[in-house]
Amino acid sequence: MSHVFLYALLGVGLFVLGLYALIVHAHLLRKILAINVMGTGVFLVLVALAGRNQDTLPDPVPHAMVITGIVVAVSATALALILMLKVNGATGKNELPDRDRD
Amino acid sequence: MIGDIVAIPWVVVLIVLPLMGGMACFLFPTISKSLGLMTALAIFTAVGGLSWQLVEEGAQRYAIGGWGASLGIDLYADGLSLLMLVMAALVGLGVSVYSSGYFSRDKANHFWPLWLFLWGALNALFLSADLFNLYVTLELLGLAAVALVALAGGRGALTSAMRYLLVSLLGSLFYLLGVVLLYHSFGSLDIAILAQRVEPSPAVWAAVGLMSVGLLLKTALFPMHFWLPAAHASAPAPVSALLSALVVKASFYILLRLWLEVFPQTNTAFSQLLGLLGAAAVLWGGLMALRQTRLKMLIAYSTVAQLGYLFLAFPLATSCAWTGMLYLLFSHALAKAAMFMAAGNILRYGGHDRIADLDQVAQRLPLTLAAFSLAGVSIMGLPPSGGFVAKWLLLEASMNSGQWWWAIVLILGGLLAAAYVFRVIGYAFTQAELPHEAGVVPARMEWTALVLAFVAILLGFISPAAFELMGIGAPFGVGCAG
Amino acid sequence: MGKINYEPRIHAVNDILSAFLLISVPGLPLLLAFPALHRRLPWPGLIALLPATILLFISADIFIELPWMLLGGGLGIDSVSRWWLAMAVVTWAAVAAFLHVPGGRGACNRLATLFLLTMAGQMGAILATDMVSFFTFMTLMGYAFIGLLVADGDERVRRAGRVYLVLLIFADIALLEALLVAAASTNDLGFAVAAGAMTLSPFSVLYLSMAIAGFALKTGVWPLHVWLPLAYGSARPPVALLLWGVPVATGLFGAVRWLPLGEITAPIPGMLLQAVGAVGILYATLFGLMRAQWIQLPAYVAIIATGMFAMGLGAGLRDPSVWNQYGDSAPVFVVLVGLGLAIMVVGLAWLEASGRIPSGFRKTAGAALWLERWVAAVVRWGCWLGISILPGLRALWLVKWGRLWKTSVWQRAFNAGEHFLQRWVFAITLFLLLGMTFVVLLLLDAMSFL
Amino acid sequence: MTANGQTGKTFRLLLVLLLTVMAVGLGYAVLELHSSAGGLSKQVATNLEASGVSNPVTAVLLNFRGYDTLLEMAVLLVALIGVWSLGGIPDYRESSPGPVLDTLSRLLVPMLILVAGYLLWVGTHAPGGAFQAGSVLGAAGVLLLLSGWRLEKIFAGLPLRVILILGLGAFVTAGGGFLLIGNVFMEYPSALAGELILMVEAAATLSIGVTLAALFLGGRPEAGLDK
Amino acid sequence: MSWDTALPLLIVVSSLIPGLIIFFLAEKQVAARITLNMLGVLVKLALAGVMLWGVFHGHHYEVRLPLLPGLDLVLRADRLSMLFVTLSTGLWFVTTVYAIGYLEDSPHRSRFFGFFSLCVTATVGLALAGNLLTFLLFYELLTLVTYPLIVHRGTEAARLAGRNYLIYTVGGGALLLLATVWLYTLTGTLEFTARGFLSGLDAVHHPALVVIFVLLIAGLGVKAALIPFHGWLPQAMVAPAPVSALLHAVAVVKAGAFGIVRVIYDVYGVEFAASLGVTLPLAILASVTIIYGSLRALFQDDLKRRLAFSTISQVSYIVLGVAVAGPMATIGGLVHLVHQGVQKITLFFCAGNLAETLGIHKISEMNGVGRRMPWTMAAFTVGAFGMIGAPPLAGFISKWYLGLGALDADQSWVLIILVGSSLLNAAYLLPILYTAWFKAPPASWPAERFFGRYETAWALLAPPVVTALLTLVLGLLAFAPFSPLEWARLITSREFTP
Repeated sequence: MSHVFLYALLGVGLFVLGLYALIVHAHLLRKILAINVMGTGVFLVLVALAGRNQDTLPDPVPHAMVITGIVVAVSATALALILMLKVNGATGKNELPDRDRD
Repeated sequence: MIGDIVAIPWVVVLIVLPLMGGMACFLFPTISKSLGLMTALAIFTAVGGLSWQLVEEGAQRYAIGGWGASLGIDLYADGLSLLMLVMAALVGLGVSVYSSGYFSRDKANHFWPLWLFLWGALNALFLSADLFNLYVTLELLGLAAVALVALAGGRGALTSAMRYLLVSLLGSLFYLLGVVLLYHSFGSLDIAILAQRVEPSPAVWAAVGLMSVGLLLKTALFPMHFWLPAAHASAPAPVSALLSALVVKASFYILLRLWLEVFPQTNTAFSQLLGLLGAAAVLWGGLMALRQTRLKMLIAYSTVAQLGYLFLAFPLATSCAWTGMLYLLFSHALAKAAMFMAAGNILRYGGHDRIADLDQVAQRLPLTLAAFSLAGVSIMGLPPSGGFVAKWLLLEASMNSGQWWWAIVLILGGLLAAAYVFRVIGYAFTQAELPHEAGVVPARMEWTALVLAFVAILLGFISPAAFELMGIGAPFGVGCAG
Repeated sequence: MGKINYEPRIHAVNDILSAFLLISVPGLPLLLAFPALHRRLPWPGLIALLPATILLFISADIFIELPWMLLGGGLGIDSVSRWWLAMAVVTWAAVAAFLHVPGGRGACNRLATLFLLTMAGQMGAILATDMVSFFTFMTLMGYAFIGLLVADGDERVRRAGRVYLVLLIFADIALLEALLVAAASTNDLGFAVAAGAMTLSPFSVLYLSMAIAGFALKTGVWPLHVWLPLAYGSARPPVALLLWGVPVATGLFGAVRWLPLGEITAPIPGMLLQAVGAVGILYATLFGLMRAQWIQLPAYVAIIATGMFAMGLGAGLRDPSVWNQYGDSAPVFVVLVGLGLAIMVVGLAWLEASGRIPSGFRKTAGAALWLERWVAAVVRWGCWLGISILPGLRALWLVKWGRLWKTSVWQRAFNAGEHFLQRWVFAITLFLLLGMTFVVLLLLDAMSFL
Repeated sequence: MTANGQTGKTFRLLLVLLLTVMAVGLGYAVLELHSSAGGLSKQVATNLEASGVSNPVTAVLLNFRGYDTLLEMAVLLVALIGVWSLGGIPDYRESSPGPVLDTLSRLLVPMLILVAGYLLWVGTHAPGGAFQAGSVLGAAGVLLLLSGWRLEKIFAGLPLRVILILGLGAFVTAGGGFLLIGNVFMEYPSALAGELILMVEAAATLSIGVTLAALFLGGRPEAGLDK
Repeated sequence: MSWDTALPLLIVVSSLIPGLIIFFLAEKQVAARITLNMLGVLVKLALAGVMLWGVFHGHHYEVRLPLLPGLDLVLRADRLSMLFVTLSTGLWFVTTVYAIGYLEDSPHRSRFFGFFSLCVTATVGLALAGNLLTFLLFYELLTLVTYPLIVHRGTEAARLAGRNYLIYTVGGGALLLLATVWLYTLTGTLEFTARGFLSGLDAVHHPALVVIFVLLIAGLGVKAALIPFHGWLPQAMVAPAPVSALLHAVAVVKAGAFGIVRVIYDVYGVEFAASLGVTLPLAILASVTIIYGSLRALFQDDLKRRLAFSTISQVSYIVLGVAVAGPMATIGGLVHLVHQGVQKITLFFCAGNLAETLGIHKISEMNGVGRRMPWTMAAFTVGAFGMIGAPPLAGFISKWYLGLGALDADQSWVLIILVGSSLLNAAYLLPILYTAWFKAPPASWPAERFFGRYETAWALLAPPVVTALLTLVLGLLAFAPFSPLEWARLITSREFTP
């Protein structure tokens, strides 16, 4: 059991924590943040486990994957934030309505 | 000459073309409509080329950059991918033509690049053999789709787009975590290689669970369909069409690939659960559709129901069932696209889509009504239509496997579908009390819907040939002949 | 149906001519029944009678086969039917003279059409050589005659018509049954063979009872006589003249043709017939002659005559030899009764016209209308069964169903369900739950592998 | 969402329970991973020579799995188009940047651009590369925007869009170009690979930087122009 | 593609193409529409004639198109199918003429005639279907294309009638589909074969076959309006008269009855079905339907409703005939397929004439209508007597053979049903005649229209007169070659001779 697994477990923890926040919080900004936390958790797991083989160099592929993932996350977050602003502009609230009315 | 056509790497062309088209549209908004239509045609042709290639040479594996799987990324095209690509091409061409009459100038500027990128994402997704690459395509698809939903503007569209985005991201993250676990278990992302290496372990169970759930969320299987109706109903009509027809199918496609190739050892309990959820979706979606007062919501719930059918194939798990299910997916795509387009026409003409007030609208738009009805025939699974062929195969599979209860679900689902489709058509025949203020519907919008619906019907007649194509590379075992 | 096994006899006229003649006997009246034709002719009734008259003067028995017609049949004339034909010609000629049909458009066209149709029916029935043809013509005659009876009549005539109609339908059904039974037993329904064949058939009792019942209904033998007094009491004199000559006489003719007289010993039906005949005579003399109006008298006479005829038939059935001996006198009897009745009717009409007897209609005895009441009861019964209960039940059920649908229970259930599903917390929790379930299922599966 | 607190509370409890189970399960799964199962590091090492760069991560990003990166540029672009499609720049309260921000940005922006260039160059053999460089460039842009700088209207149209698609365009051109002359898609001849990757990276850096800045702006810069 | 394979396709297409073109005609293009319609009709008639002649002389017309893996769309002309093809084509001709007259100046005629043609297309396809799948295909198609005709008027009542029609027929179609698939999984074939293809099946499957039979009959019984499934038919009378004629005589109801005949003969085989013990319950069901329909008809004042209930009763004769399972009864049932069609179409035409010319819809309004419209009522009278089964009309022939068949098959209880039904037929039809001919006409009719020379428009008058004459001719010349009776005997000879 190395520190690698500690990071990985931390990643799992972040993922679950983010999930909890995503579900529980109504505010859209919190939801978006929660998604980001979850993403970070996944990346952490991904990148931490890349180094679990002590003999060789850390696997570069997960690193590349994480970079790609981060860019994707950034793009998504940007879109989400703007969308949130627009939702706020249209409904006056930073929450999703409980249920769409006709 | 023929050899040249076969030699062209159509798989790459199919991915690059829409991306280039999207960039071009983005660069030159003023001519984006023509550029978009040209690209659509080109993609359509390319799919034709690919089919030819596949027929001539069998399933294709294409190593991007020449590196080959594990290290590099492979593209893989077999009958299953071809089916999805053809579906995307048909619906895509239809959506393109329809949109060229639908959007105002301002919206069109954004629609075209987004739509072409979405198409590119779809093609890339259907061709990818790499799990992480699939994640990227999935995200590209999701973001484009969300942006397209929001294009309608207004409260409903924005909130449902927001919800859609969150759900989409959540699903992708689940999927990604599964991919991570698989990669770290077996050191590869390639589906074919994983298929050889995979063996049961806690990480694999977790991965299967995570990926399945994530993808199911994106596929909107009951009870996780909560985001779908609003999103599909509030989007602009062509976007609704492509969301229902194509986008939800993309995540399902990944699920299917995983199920068929990576985790093929059949788990009866798991597949029964999927079947059960599918059945619940069929019934619940049908009932909810029946209760809607607005046309687009009705169609959206119909999508929920139809997606449920797809999962009925899992407990049956014979090649017959897979074939039937895929044919259903195919014909549903066409029919549903036609339906949403018809709804768009009605909305454009009458300014509303309240079912109870459809009278005059539908009588003045006979082509649209015809499109809706023909599409409805396929959705109901009445012969002769693609939906019927599919349902026939599924019924046959369920009868053959002795699991007759799925047959009953299929039949009930068909009845519910008939009920909600005819609910609309019934009102369309009534005489109008008050003349509505009529909007102008361009002829091409009517014709596109009709042609798509007609193709859905036509599928009922060409299934042997279609099955031949689908069977290339034997993605789900030997074909189903009787 | 097979060929009719009449032994061809020597014909006086050639085949084509005889065929033409035979067909035109019922055919001409049928043709003339079209208003467009008879409207343009003077005295269509008499013209229509011409072929029959000619036929009467040809002394030979002639037959033709018409295999294409209906179930295959034929027309012909023999010594028995000649009597009836003669009587029919005379009766129809008389009535045609009485019943003047004006030309041109008008309400009387209907009368003329019905008149000619009835005539065609009777002629055809008399000439028919097989059961099916006979039955066909007889049906035509029966329904057309009812039309003739009630056309332009008042409520009393209509009632007579209704009663007769009901009896007629029952009669036709009974005869159809008899026919079917016969057809099931033998391939040939020609009179020459069928009756004989029936004697050997296991169904002969059924056949006999059906045939007897059918003709009893048609001719108005005692308990089924109700319509006769009614009709005589209300029909116009020319039509009243037809009452014996057309339905009753043809019915009797049918009985002679259909029953295997002289070939079978059927004591029970025979005795039954005799008893019925006897009671009928008794009834008519006692009850009818005592209580009936003047104008109804011919009816009771007819009932007596029919009763007598029935007794004769009964005797013939009980003992074939009796029939073989005296059977030939049957036509004579019928013709004589017919003449007598005709004179009676004409006389009564004359008397009434000159005011010697009071016209009008006395209220009929209650017993006479039991049939009508029974029918009404059946209708009410059906009403009660078919309308009140069944639709009622259905309506009730529909209402319940509607309430079930409308009671917002379902609506609310669906709404709440969807609402529940659309709420973020619940939705995602379900989602998680599902994920757990998957993993657990996979786990279980993997453990079962081990 | 928390309107009915009672159900909310019960559900939250259930949720916590579920999540705990999930966390435990995932943790178990992670811990049970074979530590021996090697990744692709060996393969990367053996093929590094042919990739044209000596930094394994860059090699994976731009060559071995360059296709991922290509699509990812598309993701970035789509996000931007999505943002633009939602309308013009949101109505921020205009506040003039304070003197500190103003001075700092004047100082920092050139430096950031410099750093970005360095990161790009160094990426071929050491940690660094287009994304890192692009992010730094994007930060510079954000800083500029924060201090009230806006793009000239002339550049806000086609020129801006050209820069935005430059990254994706370069990828597609480089990848597809060789396709035309008979190679496999995105197969760089090893002689040219290093230069090609640098060029593509440069284009990508520019695009990423500008895209990030534009995303920050949150709307279409020429929206006002259209109206 | 040779002539023998082309002909079945052509005969289906000959109404499909005009139908599709008609959809795109404008309302005002009356001449073009009529021309197209009549062209289609005449071509179809001619082709049907050629085919009839060919089949009679032993030609084999068959076309196969692949439809599903292992299953083809088969159109094949055998004697039974020709019976139905000829019936529907012939009556379609008459109905088209009638419809042209009936719908003059009403809206949505292009739509109407388009669907009208499609309806016949479906019927002919269904008649020629060579396997159960093809049959199912056209059966469902028929449902779909009749729906717009039923709701044609666009009133709320029409919409509800259409809805109910669909509830019944789509449900029936679903049952049929289920049964078909089940059968296919059991046997691997669905090809209609003389004497059925199931008798060789293992005895283990016999209970399943019984269930399938029930499903099939339920599915087909909906269109044939067998008793628990008959509810749609009386409601559907809100449709225009030509549509009622179509529903009751040409297409829909007949399709159901025809399907039952097919199932019993060419899927199960009479003898095998009898050995499964399913024919007797079917015969009883048919009998109950006959009596129930007549009873209900007795109490309807609405003319078309009465006729609708009468159809329910009459169509079950066909089912009864085949369910009695003997050669004679089969002849009766099959020939009734044609005879009932001709008679009932006459009655509906006449009812339509009354409604169109005088605005009469109820029997109680028909007092003395015979004087105003003698031709129409004469035709009605012939039709009604045919229905009652009076000789020498067509209905007599059917009843004759049914009765004979019942005796032949030792099921004399059927005779009682026949008797009862004849009585009831008379009871609900004769009062109409009485009212029309012998009651005094009122001073004015509800909504009288005048059409010049004749009592009504010639296009309305000619069809019922023609079909009434046909009723007479079919009965009178029942033994002529090519008569329906002869044809039915030919069909039966295939099924029963050892």
